[in-house]
Amino acid sequence: MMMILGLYNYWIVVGLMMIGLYIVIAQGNLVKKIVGLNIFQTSVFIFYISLSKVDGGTAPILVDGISLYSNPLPHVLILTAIVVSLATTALGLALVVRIKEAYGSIEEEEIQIKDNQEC
Amino acid sequence: MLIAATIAILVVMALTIVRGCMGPTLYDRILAVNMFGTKTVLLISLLGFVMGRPEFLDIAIVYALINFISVIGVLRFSDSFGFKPPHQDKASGEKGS
Amino acid sequence: MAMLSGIYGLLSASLFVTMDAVDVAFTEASIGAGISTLLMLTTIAMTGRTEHSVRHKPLLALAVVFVTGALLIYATLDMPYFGDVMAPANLHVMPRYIQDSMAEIGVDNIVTSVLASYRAFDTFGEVVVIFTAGIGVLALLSFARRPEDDAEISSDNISMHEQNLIVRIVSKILIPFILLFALYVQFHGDFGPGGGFQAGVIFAAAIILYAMLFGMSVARRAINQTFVQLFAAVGVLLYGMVGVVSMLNGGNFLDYNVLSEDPVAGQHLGILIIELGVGIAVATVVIIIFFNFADRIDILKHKVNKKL
Amino acid sequence: MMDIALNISSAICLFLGSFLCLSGGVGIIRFPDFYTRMHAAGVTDTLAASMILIGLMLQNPDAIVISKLVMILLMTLFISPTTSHAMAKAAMNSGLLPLLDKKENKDGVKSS
Repeated sequence: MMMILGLYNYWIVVGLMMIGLYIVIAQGNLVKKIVGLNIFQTSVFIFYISLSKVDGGTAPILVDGISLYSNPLPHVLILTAIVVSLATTALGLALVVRIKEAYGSIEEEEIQIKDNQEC
Repeated sequence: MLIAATIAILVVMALTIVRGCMGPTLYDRILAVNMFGTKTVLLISLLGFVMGRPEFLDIAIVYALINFISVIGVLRFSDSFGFKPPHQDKASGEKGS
Repeated sequence: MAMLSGIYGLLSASLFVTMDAVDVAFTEASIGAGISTLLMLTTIAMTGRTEHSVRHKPLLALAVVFVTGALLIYATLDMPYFGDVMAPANLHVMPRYIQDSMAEIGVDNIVTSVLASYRAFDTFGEVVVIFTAGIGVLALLSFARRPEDDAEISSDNISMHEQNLIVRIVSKILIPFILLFALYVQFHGDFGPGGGFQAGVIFAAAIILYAMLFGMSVARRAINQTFVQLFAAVGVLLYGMVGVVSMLNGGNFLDYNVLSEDPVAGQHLGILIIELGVGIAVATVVIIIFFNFADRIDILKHKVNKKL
Repeated sequence: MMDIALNISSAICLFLGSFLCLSGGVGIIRFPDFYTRMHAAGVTDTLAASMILIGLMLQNPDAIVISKLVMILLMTLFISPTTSHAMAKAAMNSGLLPLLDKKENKDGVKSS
């Protein structure tokens, strides 16, 4: 029993990831799709950070008298990934704005209908 | 006592999330987000003390600032465009946050 | 909806705090909670709040999601336990970073030393990605401004901003503190949580607050956009230049040991300069992104007002 | 002796703060309309935050920690009333009326 419970962090991650995936697949609204992508991204962040947690460890800032720290490497990767996710989200939202201006809608279906009419 | 205060704040955060999901109007949701933010500031400073690493206070300061900025932004952008109730007839026709 | 995503950002940041990831929590606090929520809102303001989508075929999507989730959970059975010291991820480079980074880099915050020194090339790539995204937003959303539109918009804005006096005055008091705090975070990154990425975002947040409360045209006068765009490039170039200089001094690209007589002093100098470059690049890119989004809103609002 | 006094006073402050927090949480759920909820949130926020922060200040003698806590306290004192004011004003401007006595404005209440 103990060994199943020790894995709960991964289950939270999987749950969040699946919520994000469901939003991306099932929602037609482009802004909602981007929100879904964000949730998905955050689940990956949590996954990395939970990997770096060490029992009894503390934040990786060197202090006299403490020798057990969390793993700093995933922190670095995720730190940059968060900022990059901001940039990519902004780019995606900019694309959404342009799509709205060109098609008059941000619903996937309506955009497809308009596309089919044009060709 | 620190732990007790942390638990109390966690409970309050859960209550604000309930209000945020339920909230009949937009402003209820904004209120819930704002309250959630201030409680997070307290939670982070408490957690810093619980874990014995008061470096966390920097994050609490950032939170306080960013929370203010985002609430002001939410108010500014949710009012300013395409969300004006028809019965409102202010002289300027515009309203800010 | 977007509000809840703001809560989500706050929540995940506090989760990071509990998992000892101070720097990550710092970044997530400023980005996930603040800036990306704002961008979502600006987009929603532009595309309209109404939503008339019919949920189609949720069963298929649910099936896909459940199968994937079940497979992933099955895969987690092989994973190391939460908080396991002997997990494979914690055995390879981590002991070296923790034991040797003080002697090699001389910086208290291991995250900063890994970010800016051991993995500096990687971080350079990230900064270039952010810069490229800024250029992309600029290409997608910027437009030629006409001066007469500008004048009308600013008169719109003035009538609006006379109303919220209290918020404006309090923000006027707060903005210098925010800027000062951003500089503190920037230069204190060696000793505590912080660094260029966080400082850049906080700095940009202060300017975003100013722009929101005093109107875009005022903010545009205060913060020249050409200047900001120039500085985005300067930030990235500053980072790259450190690498080139260290090559000229006979080391590898971004090898700071050769920057000074003493390797540790060289590391300090290198980290300081590249963090500055990162901070400038991130701050300017976030400002560019926000200004372009907000300008779109102003123009759209203006068009609607004209039609009425 | 000094230590015990500090600990006790900090515990009292923390207890008061968490009690106020909880009452605010109950208020935000139980009150009937937006303005009363905002009252609950805004009023408790200010005092509860300052109580908890003062309680924390009493725990740690370190100067830099105390100065950071003072900064957070000052910011909460500035920010919390300002946001409350901004929210109330925005809600009022958008036509959200307070829920008054039911007989008085049967048709005036409009929950948007």
